[in-house]
Amino acid sequence: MTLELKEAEYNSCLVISIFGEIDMGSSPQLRTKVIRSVNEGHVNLILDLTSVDFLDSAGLGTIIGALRRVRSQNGDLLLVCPEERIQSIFMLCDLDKVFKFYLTSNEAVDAYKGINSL
Amino acid sequence: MTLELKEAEYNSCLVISIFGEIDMGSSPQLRTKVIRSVNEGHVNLILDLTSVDFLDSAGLGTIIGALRRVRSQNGDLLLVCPEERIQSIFMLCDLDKVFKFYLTSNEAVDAYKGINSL
Amino acid sequence: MNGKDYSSGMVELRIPAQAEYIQLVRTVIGEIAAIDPNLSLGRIADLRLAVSEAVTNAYREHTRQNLDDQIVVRCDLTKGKIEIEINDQGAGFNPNEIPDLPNAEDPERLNHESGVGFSLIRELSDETTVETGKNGTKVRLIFNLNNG
Amino acid sequence: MNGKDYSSGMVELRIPAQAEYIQLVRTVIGEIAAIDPNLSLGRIADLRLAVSEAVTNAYREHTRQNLDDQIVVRCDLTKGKIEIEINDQGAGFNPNEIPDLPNAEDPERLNHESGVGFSLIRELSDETTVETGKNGTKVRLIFNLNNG
Ligand SMILES: Nc1ncnc2c1ncn2[C@@H]1O[C@H](COP(=O)(O)OP(=O)(O)O)[C@@H](O)[C@H]1O
Ligand SMILES: Nc1ncnc2c1ncn2[C@@H]1O[C@H](COP(=O)(O)OP(=O)(O)O)[C@@H](O)[C@H]1O
Repeated sequence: MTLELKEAEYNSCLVISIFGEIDMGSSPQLRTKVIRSVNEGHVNLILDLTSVDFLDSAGLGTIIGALRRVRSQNGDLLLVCPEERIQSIFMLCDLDKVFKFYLTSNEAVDAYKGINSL
Repeated sequence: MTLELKEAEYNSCLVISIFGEIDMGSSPQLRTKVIRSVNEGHVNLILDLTSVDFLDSAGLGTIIGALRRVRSQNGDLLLVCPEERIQSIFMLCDLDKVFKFYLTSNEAVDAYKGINSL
Repeated sequence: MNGKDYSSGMVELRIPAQAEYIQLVRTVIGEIAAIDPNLSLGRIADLRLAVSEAVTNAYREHTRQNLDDQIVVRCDLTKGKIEIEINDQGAGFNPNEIPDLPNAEDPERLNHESGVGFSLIRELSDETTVETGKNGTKVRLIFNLNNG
Repeated sequence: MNGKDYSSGMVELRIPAQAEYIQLVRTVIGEIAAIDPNLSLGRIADLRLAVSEAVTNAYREHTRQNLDDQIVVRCDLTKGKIEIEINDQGAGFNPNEIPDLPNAEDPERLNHESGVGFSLIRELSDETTVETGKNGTKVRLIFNLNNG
Protein backbone atom coordinates (compact mmCIF):
# COMPACT_ATOMS: atom_id res chain seq x y z
CA MET A 1 0.00 0.00 0.00
CA THR A 2 2.89 2.35 0.66
CA LEU A 3 5.60 3.40 -1.75
CA GLU A 4 9.23 3.20 -0.89
CA LEU A 5 11.03 6.36 -1.98
CA LYS A 6 14.81 6.73 -2.05
CA GLU A 7 16.75 9.78 -3.09
CA ALA A 8 20.25 10.47 -4.35
CA GLU A 9 21.58 14.00 -4.71
CA TYR A 10 23.93 15.03 -7.50
CA ASN A 11 25.41 18.45 -8.23
CA SER A 12 23.04 18.97 -11.09
CA CYS A 13 19.90 17.15 -9.98
CA LEU A 14 18.00 15.01 -7.48
CA VAL A 15 17.08 11.39 -8.29
CA ILE A 16 13.97 10.02 -6.59
CA SER A 17 13.71 6.24 -6.98
CA ILE A 18 10.26 4.78 -6.53
CA PHE A 19 9.56 1.20 -5.39
CA GLY A 20 6.08 -0.34 -5.43
CA GLU A 21 2.69 0.34 -6.95
CA ILE A 22 1.75 3.94 -7.77
CA ASP A 23 -2.02 4.18 -7.59
CA MET A 24 -4.71 6.46 -6.21
CA GLY A 25 -3.85 5.32 -2.69
CA SER A 26 -0.10 5.72 -2.85
CA SER A 27 0.43 8.62 -5.26
CA PRO A 28 -0.16 11.34 -2.63
CA GLN A 29 3.03 10.12 -1.00
CA LEU A 30 4.94 10.83 -4.22
CA ARG A 31 3.26 14.21 -4.64
CA THR A 32 4.29 15.23 -1.11
CA LYS A 33 7.86 14.14 -1.76
CA VAL A 34 8.09 16.16 -4.99
CA ILE A 35 6.62 19.27 -3.41
CA ARG A 36 9.05 19.03 -0.51
CA SER A 37 12.00 18.53 -2.86
CA VAL A 38 11.04 21.57 -4.98
CA ASN A 39 10.61 23.64 -1.82
CA GLU A 40 14.12 22.62 -0.79
CA GLY A 41 15.38 24.03 -4.08
CA HIS A 42 15.66 20.86 -6.15
CA VAL A 43 14.12 21.89 -9.45
CA ASN A 44 15.98 19.43 -11.68
CA LEU A 45 14.40 16.10 -10.81
CA ILE A 46 14.72 12.56 -12.04
CA LEU A 47 12.00 10.04 -11.17
CA ASP A 48 13.39 6.53 -11.40
CA LEU A 49 10.47 4.20 -12.22
CA THR A 50 12.64 1.10 -12.70
CA SER A 51 11.08 -0.66 -9.69
CA VAL A 52 7.51 0.49 -10.20
CA ASP A 53 5.29 -2.58 -10.65
CA PHE A 54 2.08 -0.75 -11.34
CA LEU A 55 1.12 2.74 -12.47
CA ASP A 56 -2.42 4.04 -12.86
CA SER A 57 -3.97 7.29 -14.07
CA ALA A 58 -3.70 8.84 -10.62
CA GLY A 59 0.03 8.09 -10.72
CA LEU A 60 0.33 9.61 -14.19
CA GLY A 61 -1.47 12.69 -12.90
CA THR A 62 0.96 13.02 -10.02
CA ILE A 63 3.91 12.80 -12.41
CA ILE A 64 2.30 15.45 -14.65
CA GLY A 65 1.89 17.65 -11.58
CA ALA A 66 5.54 17.13 -10.73
CA LEU A 67 6.60 18.26 -14.20
CA ARG A 68 4.41 21.36 -13.93
CA ARG A 69 5.92 22.22 -10.54
CA VAL A 70 9.56 22.00 -11.64
CA ARG A 71 8.87 23.77 -14.97
CA SER A 72 7.31 26.68 -13.09
CA GLN A 73 10.66 27.02 -11.31
CA ASN A 74 12.59 26.77 -14.60
CA GLY A 75 13.59 23.21 -13.76
CA ASP A 76 12.88 19.94 -15.48
CA LEU A 77 11.81 16.37 -14.79
CA LEU A 78 13.32 13.33 -16.52
CA LEU A 79 11.98 9.79 -16.20
CA VAL A 80 14.01 6.60 -15.90
CA CYS A 81 11.74 3.90 -17.28
CA PRO A 82 13.32 0.76 -18.72
CA GLU A 83 10.12 -1.26 -18.26
CA GLU A 84 8.23 -1.24 -21.55
CA ARG A 85 5.01 -2.07 -19.76
CA ILE A 86 5.18 1.11 -17.69
CA GLN A 87 6.35 3.24 -20.61
CA SER A 88 3.44 2.01 -22.70
CA ILE A 89 0.99 3.52 -20.20
CA PHE A 90 2.47 6.95 -20.91
CA MET A 91 2.18 6.23 -24.62
CA LEU A 92 -1.47 5.23 -24.39
CA CYS A 93 -2.15 8.68 -22.96
CA ASP A 94 0.03 10.47 -25.48
CA LEU A 95 2.31 11.48 -22.63
CA ASP A 96 5.43 10.12 -24.29
CA LYS A 97 5.42 13.49 -26.07
CA VAL A 98 5.49 15.32 -22.75
CA PHE A 99 8.20 13.39 -20.91
CA LYS A 100 11.79 12.44 -21.67
CA PHE A 101 12.58 8.78 -20.94
CA TYR A 102 15.95 7.22 -20.10
CA LEU A 103 16.90 3.60 -19.62
CA THR A 104 19.20 4.11 -16.62
CA SER A 105 19.47 6.74 -13.97
CA ASN A 106 23.09 7.39 -15.02
CA GLU A 107 21.94 8.39 -18.49
CA ALA A 108 19.40 10.77 -17.03
CA VAL A 109 21.97 12.32 -14.67
CA ASP A 110 24.34 12.74 -17.63
CA ALA A 111 21.58 14.50 -19.54
CA TYR A 112 21.39 17.14 -16.82
CA LYS A 113 25.19 17.50 -16.79
CA GLY A 114 25.07 18.13 -20.52
CA ILE A 115 22.49 20.87 -20.08
CA ASN A 116 24.26 22.50 -17.16
CA SER A 117 27.65 22.59 -18.92
CA LEU A 118 26.21 24.48 -21.89
CA MET B 1 -1.19 -24.63 -8.87
CA THR B 2 1.56 -27.09 -9.73
CA LEU B 3 4.34 -28.31 -7.52
CA GLU B 4 7.92 -28.34 -8.61
CA LEU B 5 9.58 -31.62 -7.62
CA LYS B 6 13.31 -32.24 -7.80
CA GLU B 7 15.11 -35.43 -6.88
CA ALA B 8 18.62 -36.36 -5.86
CA GLU B 9 19.71 -39.98 -5.56
CA TYR B 10 22.16 -41.15 -2.92
CA ASN B 11 23.46 -44.67 -2.28
CA SER B 12 21.23 -45.04 0.69
CA CYS B 13 18.18 -43.00 -0.21
CA LEU B 14 16.26 -40.73 -2.57
CA VAL B 15 15.65 -37.08 -1.73
CA ILE B 16 12.54 -35.49 -3.22
CA SER B 17 12.57 -31.70 -2.83
CA ILE B 18 9.20 -30.00 -3.06
CA PHE B 19 8.67 -26.40 -4.15
CA GLY B 20 5.33 -24.62 -3.89
CA GLU B 21 1.99 -25.06 -2.16
CA ILE B 22 0.86 -28.59 -1.26
CA ASP B 23 -2.92 -28.59 -1.20
CA MET B 24 -5.84 -30.67 -2.40
CA GLY B 25 -5.16 -29.60 -5.96
CA SER B 26 -1.43 -30.23 -6.06
CA SER B 27 -0.93 -33.17 -3.67
CA PRO B 28 -1.88 -35.85 -6.26
CA GLN B 29 1.28 -34.82 -8.09
CA LEU B 30 3.34 -35.67 -5.01
CA ARG B 31 1.46 -38.93 -4.48
CA THR B 32 2.21 -40.01 -8.06
CA LYS B 33 5.87 -39.16 -7.64
CA VAL B 34 6.16 -41.19 -4.43
CA ILE B 35 4.39 -44.22 -5.91
CA ARG B 36 6.63 -44.11 -8.96
CA SER B 37 9.76 -43.84 -6.80
CA VAL B 38 8.72 -46.79 -4.61
CA ASN B 39 7.94 -48.83 -7.72
CA GLU B 40 11.44 -48.04 -8.98
CA GLY B 41 12.81 -49.55 -5.78
CA HIS B 42 13.44 -46.40 -3.75
CA VAL B 43 12.07 -47.33 -0.34
CA ASN B 44 14.23 -45.02 1.75
CA LEU B 45 12.83 -41.60 0.98
CA ILE B 46 13.45 -38.08 2.18
CA LEU B 47 10.87 -35.38 1.49
CA ASP B 48 12.50 -31.99 1.61
CA LEU B 49 9.82 -29.47 2.61
CA THR B 50 12.22 -26.52 2.93
CA SER B 51 10.59 -24.66 0.03
CA VAL B 52 7.00 -25.56 0.78
CA ASP B 53 5.03 -22.34 1.36
CA PHE B 54 1.74 -23.95 2.27
CA LEU B 55 0.62 -27.37 3.46
CA ASP B 56 -2.96 -28.42 4.09
CA SER B 57 -4.64 -31.57 5.40
CA ALA B 58 -4.71 -33.13 1.94
CA GLY B 59 -0.95 -32.64 1.78
CA LEU B 60 -0.52 -34.16 5.24
CA GLY B 61 -2.61 -37.12 4.09
CA THR B 62 -0.41 -37.60 1.06
CA ILE B 63 2.70 -37.60 3.23
CA ILE B 64 1.08 -40.14 5.59
CA GLY B 65 0.30 -42.30 2.57
CA ALA B 66 3.92 -42.03 1.47
CA LEU B 67 5.13 -43.23 4.87
CA ARG B 68 2.72 -46.18 4.75
CA ARG B 69 3.95 -47.13 1.27
CA VAL B 70 7.66 -47.16 2.12
CA ARG B 71 7.08 -48.87 5.49
CA SER B 72 5.20 -51.67 3.73
CA GLN B 73 8.41 -52.23 1.74
CA ASN B 74 10.53 -52.11 4.90
CA GLY B 75 11.72 -48.65 3.97
CA ASP B 76 11.35 -45.32 5.74
CA LEU B 77 10.48 -41.69 5.12
CA LEU B 78 12.30 -38.76 6.74
CA LEU B 79 11.21 -35.14 6.50
CA VAL B 80 13.40 -32.10 6.07
CA CYS B 81 11.43 -29.26 7.58
CA PRO B 82 13.31 -26.25 8.90
CA GLU B 83 10.23 -24.00 8.65
CA GLU B 84 8.56 -23.89 12.05
CA ARG B 85 5.30 -22.84 10.46
CA ILE B 86 5.12 -26.03 8.40
CA GLN B 87 6.33 -28.24 11.24
CA SER B 88 3.65 -26.82 13.52
CA ILE B 89 0.95 -28.15 11.19
CA PHE B 90 2.23 -31.68 11.81
CA MET B 91 2.24 -30.95 15.53
CA LEU B 92 -1.34 -29.70 15.53
CA CYS B 93 -2.35 -33.10 14.15
CA ASP B 94 -0.14 -35.04 16.54
CA LEU B 95 1.87 -36.19 13.54
CA ASP B 96 5.18 -35.05 14.98
CA LYS B 97 5.06 -38.42 16.77
CA VAL B 98 4.78 -40.22 13.46
CA PHE B 99 7.51 -38.48 11.44
CA LYS B 100 11.18 -37.78 11.98
CA PHE B 101 12.17 -34.20 11.20
CA TYR B 102 15.57 -32.87 10.14
CA LEU B 103 16.73 -29.31 9.59
CA THR B 104 18.78 -29.98 6.46
CA SER B 105 18.70 -32.62 3.81
CA ASN B 106 22.35 -33.49 4.62
CA GLU B 107 21.35 -34.43 8.16
CA ALA B 108 18.57 -36.64 6.86
CA VAL B 109 20.86 -38.35 4.34
CA ASP B 110 23.37 -38.93 7.14
CA ALA B 111 20.65 -40.52 9.24
CA TYR B 112 20.10 -43.13 6.52
CA LYS B 113 23.86 -43.73 6.23
CA GLY B 114 23.96 -44.40 9.97
CA ILE B 115 21.18 -46.97 9.71
CA ASN B 116 22.63 -48.68 6.66
CA SER B 117 26.12 -49.04 8.15
CA LEU B 118 24.78 -50.87 11.20
CA MET C 1 -4.71 -27.02 -19.92
CA ASN C 2 -5.11 -25.21 -23.23
CA GLY C 3 -8.63 -25.11 -24.56
CA LYS C 4 -10.11 -26.07 -21.20
CA ASP C 5 -13.58 -24.73 -20.67
CA TYR C 6 -13.94 -22.51 -17.64
CA SER C 7 -17.58 -21.90 -18.46
CA SER C 8 -18.68 -21.87 -14.84
CA GLY C 9 -15.72 -19.73 -13.86
CA MET C 10 -17.63 -16.80 -12.40
CA VAL C 11 -16.07 -15.07 -9.43
CA GLU C 12 -17.78 -12.26 -7.57
CA LEU C 13 -15.99 -9.92 -5.25
CA ARG C 14 -17.68 -7.29 -3.10
CA ILE C 15 -15.46 -4.75 -1.43
CA PRO C 16 -15.94 -1.75 0.81
CA ALA C 17 -15.48 1.54 -1.03
CA GLN C 18 -12.12 2.09 0.66
CA ALA C 19 -8.83 2.78 -1.07
CA GLU C 20 -7.13 -0.14 0.71
CA TYR C 21 -9.24 -2.64 -1.19
CA ILE C 22 -8.46 -1.51 -4.73
CA GLN C 23 -5.12 -3.29 -4.61
CA LEU C 24 -6.98 -6.41 -3.47
CA VAL C 25 -9.16 -6.28 -6.59
CA ARG C 26 -6.04 -6.05 -8.78
CA THR C 27 -4.55 -9.06 -7.05
CA VAL C 28 -7.72 -11.10 -7.45
CA ILE C 29 -8.09 -10.19 -11.11
CA GLY C 30 -4.45 -11.04 -11.73
CA GLU C 31 -4.83 -14.42 -10.01
CA ILE C 32 -8.02 -15.29 -11.87
CA ALA C 33 -6.47 -14.36 -15.18
CA ALA C 34 -3.47 -16.54 -14.36
CA ILE C 35 -5.78 -19.56 -13.97
CA ASP C 36 -6.30 -19.48 -17.71
CA PRO C 37 -3.03 -20.08 -19.50
CA ASN C 38 -4.12 -18.18 -22.61
CA LEU C 39 -3.42 -14.72 -21.27
CA SER C 40 0.09 -13.28 -21.57
CA LEU C 41 1.72 -11.45 -18.68
CA GLY C 42 1.42 -8.21 -20.64
CA ARG C 43 -2.27 -8.73 -21.21
CA ILE C 44 -2.78 -9.56 -17.53
CA ALA C 45 -1.10 -6.23 -16.70
CA ASP C 46 -3.52 -4.45 -19.09
CA LEU C 47 -6.45 -6.20 -17.44
CA ARG C 48 -5.29 -5.29 -13.96
CA LEU C 49 -4.89 -1.65 -14.95
CA ALA C 50 -8.25 -1.36 -16.71
CA VAL C 51 -10.11 -2.96 -13.80
CA SER C 52 -8.19 -0.86 -11.30
CA GLU C 53 -9.21 2.33 -13.13
CA ALA C 54 -12.87 1.32 -13.18
CA VAL C 55 -12.83 0.36 -9.50
CA THR C 56 -11.07 3.64 -8.66
CA ASN C 57 -13.83 5.55 -10.48
CA ALA C 58 -16.47 3.57 -8.57
CA TYR C 59 -14.65 4.26 -5.31
CA ARG C 60 -14.44 8.00 -6.09
CA GLU C 61 -18.13 8.11 -6.93
CA HIS C 62 -19.10 6.35 -3.69
CA THR C 63 -16.91 8.81 -1.82
CA ARG C 64 -18.46 11.81 -3.63
CA GLN C 65 -21.98 10.55 -2.90
CA ASN C 66 -21.07 9.55 0.65
CA LEU C 67 -22.23 5.96 0.07
CA ASP C 68 -21.39 3.12 2.44
CA ASP C 69 -22.37 0.48 -0.13
CA GLN C 70 -19.92 -2.04 -1.45
CA ILE C 71 -18.51 -2.08 -4.94
CA VAL C 72 -19.23 -5.31 -6.78
CA VAL C 73 -16.76 -6.80 -9.22
CA ARG C 74 -17.72 -9.87 -11.26
CA CYS C 75 -15.23 -11.76 -13.31
CA ASP C 76 -16.30 -14.41 -15.75
CA LEU C 77 -13.64 -16.60 -17.27
CA THR C 78 -15.43 -18.10 -20.23
CA LYS C 79 -14.02 -19.98 -23.13
CA GLY C 80 -12.28 -17.48 -25.34
CA LYS C 81 -12.63 -14.41 -23.17
CA ILE C 82 -12.54 -12.88 -19.75
CA GLU C 83 -15.42 -10.57 -18.91
CA ILE C 84 -15.33 -8.21 -15.96
CA GLU C 85 -18.13 -6.12 -14.58
CA ILE C 86 -17.59 -3.27 -12.13
CA ASN C 87 -20.77 -2.10 -10.41
CA ASP C 88 -21.28 0.91 -8.22
CA GLN C 89 -24.35 2.51 -6.65
CA GLY C 90 -23.40 6.07 -7.51
CA ALA C 91 -25.35 8.75 -9.35
CA GLY C 92 -24.12 7.81 -12.82
CA PHE C 93 -22.42 9.93 -15.47
CA ASN C 94 -22.33 10.42 -19.19
CA PRO C 95 -19.26 8.70 -20.58
CA ASN C 96 -19.62 10.69 -23.81
CA GLU C 97 -19.31 13.95 -21.96
CA ILE C 98 -15.92 13.35 -20.40
CA PRO C 99 -14.10 16.54 -21.46
CA ASP C 100 -11.25 16.23 -23.94
CA LEU C 101 -7.82 17.04 -22.61
CA PRO C 102 -5.53 19.62 -24.22
CA ASN C 103 -3.17 18.27 -26.84
CA ALA C 104 0.09 16.77 -25.57
CA GLU C 105 2.04 19.60 -27.26
CA ASP C 106 -0.05 22.29 -25.51
CA PRO C 107 1.58 23.57 -22.27
CA GLU C 108 -1.96 23.66 -20.87
CA ARG C 109 -1.83 19.86 -20.78
CA LEU C 110 0.23 20.03 -17.58
CA ASN C 111 -2.67 21.63 -15.73
CA HIS C 112 -4.70 18.41 -15.99
CA GLU C 113 -3.69 15.80 -13.49
CA SER C 114 -6.80 13.70 -14.02
CA GLY C 115 -9.18 12.66 -16.74
CA VAL C 116 -7.35 9.85 -18.56
CA GLY C 117 -8.78 6.91 -16.56
CA PHE C 118 -11.69 6.21 -18.81
CA SER C 119 -9.78 6.48 -22.05
CA LEU C 120 -7.17 4.09 -20.62
CA ILE C 121 -9.95 1.60 -19.89
CA ARG C 122 -11.17 1.85 -23.48
CA GLU C 123 -7.68 1.56 -24.93
CA LEU C 124 -6.71 -1.46 -22.85
CA SER C 125 -9.82 -3.62 -23.18
CA ASP C 126 -11.06 -5.31 -26.31
CA GLU C 127 -14.55 -4.07 -25.57
CA THR C 128 -15.98 -1.60 -23.04
CA THR C 129 -19.65 -1.05 -22.39
CA VAL C 130 -21.17 1.28 -19.81
CA GLU C 131 -24.66 1.13 -18.37
CA THR C 132 -25.16 4.13 -16.17
CA GLY C 133 -28.03 5.94 -14.52
CA LYS C 134 -29.29 7.44 -11.28
CA ASN C 135 -28.97 4.11 -9.49
CA GLY C 136 -25.42 3.39 -10.38
CA THR C 137 -22.96 2.45 -13.05
CA LYS C 138 -22.00 -0.90 -14.51
CA VAL C 139 -18.82 -0.94 -16.57
CA ARG C 140 -18.32 -4.15 -18.50
CA LEU C 141 -14.89 -4.99 -19.91
CA ILE C 142 -14.09 -7.81 -22.28
CA PHE C 143 -10.60 -9.15 -22.85
CA ASN C 144 -10.20 -11.75 -25.56
CA LEU C 145 -7.94 -14.58 -24.57
CA ASN C 146 -6.35 -15.56 -27.81
CA ASN C 147 -5.51 -12.48 -29.80
CA GLY C 148 -2.81 -11.51 -27.28
CA MET D 1 -2.63 2.72 11.27
CA ASN D 2 -2.93 0.93 14.60
CA GLY D 3 -6.35 1.07 16.13
CA LYS D 4 -7.96 2.15 12.85
CA ASP D 5 -11.55 1.04 12.57
CA TYR D 6 -12.25 -1.13 9.55
CA SER D 7 -15.85 -1.54 10.64
CA SER D 8 -17.23 -1.45 7.12
CA GLY D 9 -14.50 -3.80 5.91
CA MET D 10 -16.73 -6.60 4.62
CA VAL D 11 -15.48 -8.41 1.55
CA GLU D 12 -17.51 -11.09 -0.18
CA LEU D 13 -16.02 -13.54 -2.64
CA ARG D 14 -18.03 -16.05 -4.65
CA ILE D 15 -16.08 -18.73 -6.45
CA PRO D 16 -16.93 -21.69 -8.65
CA ALA D 17 -16.56 -25.03 -6.83
CA GLN D 18 -13.38 -25.79 -8.74
CA ALA D 19 -10.03 -26.70 -7.24
CA GLU D 20 -8.26 -23.90 -9.14
CA TYR D 21 -10.07 -21.26 -7.10
CA ILE D 22 -9.11 -22.45 -3.63
CA GLN D 23 -5.68 -20.89 -3.97
CA LEU D 24 -7.41 -17.66 -4.99
CA VAL D 25 -9.37 -17.65 -1.73
CA ARG D 26 -6.15 -18.10 0.23
CA THR D 27 -4.57 -15.18 -1.59
CA VAL D 28 -7.56 -12.94 -1.00
CA ILE D 29 -7.75 -13.83 2.69
CA GLY D 30 -4.02 -13.22 3.07
CA GLU D 31 -4.29 -9.82 1.37
CA ILE D 32 -7.29 -8.74 3.43
CA ALA D 33 -5.57 -9.80 6.64
CA ALA D 34 -2.51 -7.82 5.62
CA ILE D 35 -4.63 -4.65 5.37
CA ASP D 36 -4.90 -4.72 9.14
CA PRO D 37 -1.47 -4.34 10.72
CA ASN D 38 -2.48 -6.17 13.89
CA LEU D 39 -2.11 -9.67 12.52
CA SER D 40 1.30 -11.33 12.58
CA LEU D 41 2.60 -13.28 9.60
CA GLY D 42 2.20 -16.50 11.56
CA ARG D 43 -1.39 -15.71 12.39
CA ILE D 44 -2.10 -14.85 8.74
CA ALA D 45 -0.70 -18.27 7.82
CA ASP D 46 -3.06 -19.89 10.36
CA LEU D 47 -5.97 -17.95 8.91
CA ARG D 48 -5.11 -18.93 5.35
CA LEU D 49 -4.90 -22.59 6.33
CA ALA D 50 -8.15 -22.65 8.32
CA VAL D 51 -10.07 -20.92 5.53
CA SER D 52 -8.48 -23.14 2.91
CA GLU D 53 -9.58 -26.26 4.81
CA ALA D 54 -13.15 -25.00 5.11
CA VAL D 55 -13.29 -24.04 1.42
CA THR D 56 -11.82 -27.43 0.48
CA ASN D 57 -14.58 -29.15 2.47
CA ALA D 58 -17.20 -26.99 0.74
CA TYR D 59 -15.65 -27.80 -2.64
CA ARG D 60 -15.64 -31.53 -1.86
CA GLU D 61 -19.28 -31.41 -0.77
CA HIS D 62 -20.33 -29.57 -3.94
CA THR D 63 -18.44 -32.17 -5.96
CA ARG D 64 -20.08 -35.06 -4.04
CA GLN D 65 -23.53 -33.56 -4.55
CA ASN D 66 -22.79 -32.59 -8.14
CA LEU D 67 -23.65 -28.95 -7.49
CA ASP D 68 -22.79 -26.17 -9.90
CA ASP D 69 -23.41 -23.49 -7.29
CA GLN D 70 -20.73 -21.14 -6.14
CA ILE D 71 -19.08 -21.20 -2.74
CA VAL D 72 -19.46 -17.93 -0.87
CA VAL D 73 -16.73 -16.61 1.40
CA ARG D 74 -17.33 -13.50 3.48
CA CYS D 75 -14.61 -11.78 5.36
CA ASP D 76 -15.32 -9.07 7.88
CA LEU D 77 -12.43 -7.09 9.21
CA THR D 78 -13.90 -5.49 12.28
CA LYS D 79 -12.16 -3.70 15.10
CA GLY D 80 -10.46 -6.32 17.17
CA LYS D 81 -11.17 -9.35 15.05
CA ILE D 82 -11.42 -10.87 11.61
CA GLU D 83 -14.50 -12.97 10.99
CA ILE D 84 -14.76 -15.32 8.02
CA GLU D 85 -17.79 -17.22 6.85
CA ILE D 86 -17.61 -20.09 4.36
CA ASN D 87 -20.97 -21.03 2.86
CA ASP D 88 -21.83 -24.01 0.70
CA GLN D 89 -25.11 -25.39 -0.65
CA GLY D 90 -24.34 -29.00 0.16
CA ALA D 91 -26.33 -31.55 2.15
CA GLY D 92 -24.82 -30.70 5.51
CA PHE D 93 -23.09 -32.93 8.05
CA ASN D 94 -22.81 -33.45 11.75
CA PRO D 95 -19.53 -31.96 12.92
CA ASN D 96 -19.80 -33.92 16.18
CA GLU D 97 -19.84 -37.19 14.32
CA ILE D 98 -16.53 -36.83 12.53
CA PRO D 99 -14.87 -40.13 13.46
CA ASP D 100 -11.86 -40.03 15.75
CA LEU D 101 -8.58 -41.06 14.19
CA PRO D 102 -6.37 -43.80 15.66
CA ASN D 103 -3.76 -42.62 18.12
CA ALA D 104 -0.48 -41.34 16.63
CA GLU D 105 1.37 -44.29 18.18
CA ASP D 106 -1.01 -46.83 16.56
CA PRO D 107 0.32 -48.22 13.22
CA GLU D 108 -3.32 -48.07 12.07
CA ARG D 109 -2.93 -44.26 11.98
CA LEU D 110 -1.12 -44.56 8.65
CA ASN D 111 -4.23 -45.97 6.99
CA HIS D 112 -5.99 -42.63 7.37
CA GLU D 113 -4.99 -40.07 4.82
CA SER D 114 -7.92 -37.77 5.55
CA GLY D 115 -10.02 -36.58 8.43
CA VAL D 116 -7.89 -33.88 10.09
CA GLY D 117 -9.25 -30.86 8.21
CA PHE D 118 -11.94 -29.97 10.65
CA SER D 119 -9.84 -30.39 13.75
CA LEU D 120 -7.18 -28.17 12.14
CA ILE D 121 -9.82 -25.49 11.59
CA ARG D 122 -10.81 -25.66 15.27
CA GLU D 123 -7.21 -25.64 16.48
CA LEU D 124 -6.19 -22.68 14.33
CA SER D 125 -9.10 -20.32 14.86
CA ASP D 126 -10.01 -18.55 18.07
CA GLU D 127 -13.63 -19.54 17.57
CA THR D 128 -15.38 -21.89 15.15
CA THR D 129 -19.13 -22.20 14.74
CA VAL D 130 -20.96 -24.40 12.28
CA GLU D 131 -24.52 -24.01 11.08
CA THR D 132 -25.39 -26.96 8.93
CA GLY D 133 -28.47 -28.57 7.47
CA LYS D 134 -30.04 -29.96 4.33
CA ASN D 135 -29.61 -26.67 2.52
CA GLY D 136 -25.96 -26.21 3.16
CA THR D 137 -23.28 -25.44 5.66
CA LYS D 138 -22.00 -22.16 7.04
CA VAL D 139 -18.69 -22.34 8.87
CA ARG D 140 -17.83 -19.17 10.78
CA LEU D 141 -14.28 -18.57 11.94
CA ILE D 142 -13.14 -15.83 14.26
CA PHE D 143 -9.52 -14.75 14.59
CA ASN D 144 -8.79 -12.18 17.26
CA LEU D 145 -6.39 -9.51 16.11
CA ASN D 146 -4.51 -8.63 19.22
CA ASN D 147 -3.73 -11.76 21.15
CA GLY D 148 -1.20 -12.86 18.50
N1 LIG E 1 -18.45 5.07 -12.00
C1 LIG E 1 -18.60 6.40 -12.19
N2 LIG E 1 -19.63 7.04 -11.59
C2 LIG E 1 -19.81 8.36 -11.74
N3 LIG E 1 -18.98 9.14 -12.49
C3 LIG E 1 -17.95 8.56 -13.11
C4 LIG E 1 -17.68 7.16 -12.99
N4 LIG E 1 -16.60 6.87 -13.74
C5 LIG E 1 -16.18 8.02 -14.28
N5 LIG E 1 -16.98 9.05 -13.91
C6 LIG E 1 -16.88 10.47 -14.31
O1 LIG E 1 -16.09 10.57 -15.47
C7 LIG E 1 -14.99 11.43 -15.24
C8 LIG E 1 -13.77 10.96 -16.01
O2 LIG E 1 -13.31 9.74 -15.48
P1 LIG E 1 -11.85 9.27 -15.80
O3 LIG E 1 -11.60 9.36 -17.26
O4 LIG E 1 -11.64 7.94 -15.18
O5 LIG E 1 -10.89 10.35 -15.15
P2 LIG E 1 -10.75 10.79 -13.64
O6 LIG E 1 -11.42 9.76 -12.80
O7 LIG E 1 -9.27 10.85 -13.48
O8 LIG E 1 -11.39 12.13 -13.58
C9 LIG E 1 -14.80 11.43 -13.74
O9 LIG E 1 -14.18 12.60 -13.30
C10 LIG E 1 -16.22 11.30 -13.25
O10 LIG E 1 -16.85 12.57 -13.24
N1 LIG F 1 -19.05 -28.38 4.31
C1 LIG F 1 -19.28 -29.69 4.49
N2 LIG F 1 -20.39 -30.26 3.96
C2 LIG F 1 -20.63 -31.58 4.15
N3 LIG F 1 -19.83 -32.41 4.83
C3 LIG F 1 -18.70 -31.90 5.38
C4 LIG F 1 -18.38 -30.53 5.25
N4 LIG F 1 -17.21 -30.31 5.91
C5 LIG F 1 -16.86 -31.49 6.42
N5 LIG F 1 -17.74 -32.46 6.11
C6 LIG F 1 -17.70 -33.89 6.50
O1 LIG F 1 -16.84 -34.04 7.60
C7 LIG F 1 -15.81 -34.95 7.31
C8 LIG F 1 -14.53 -34.59 7.99
O2 LIG F 1 -14.03 -33.38 7.43
P1 LIG F 1 -12.51 -33.02 7.66
O3 LIG F 1 -12.19 -33.13 9.09
O4 LIG F 1 -12.27 -31.70 7.02
O5 LIG F 1 -11.70 -34.15 6.93
P2 LIG F 1 -11.67 -34.60 5.41
O6 LIG F 1 -12.34 -33.51 4.61
O7 LIG F 1 -10.22 -34.74 5.15
O8 LIG F 1 -12.41 -35.91 5.39
C9 LIG F 1 -15.72 -34.98 5.79
O9 LIG F 1 -15.22 -36.18 5.32
C10 LIG F 1 -17.15 -34.76 5.40
O10 LIG F 1 -17.87 -35.95 5.44
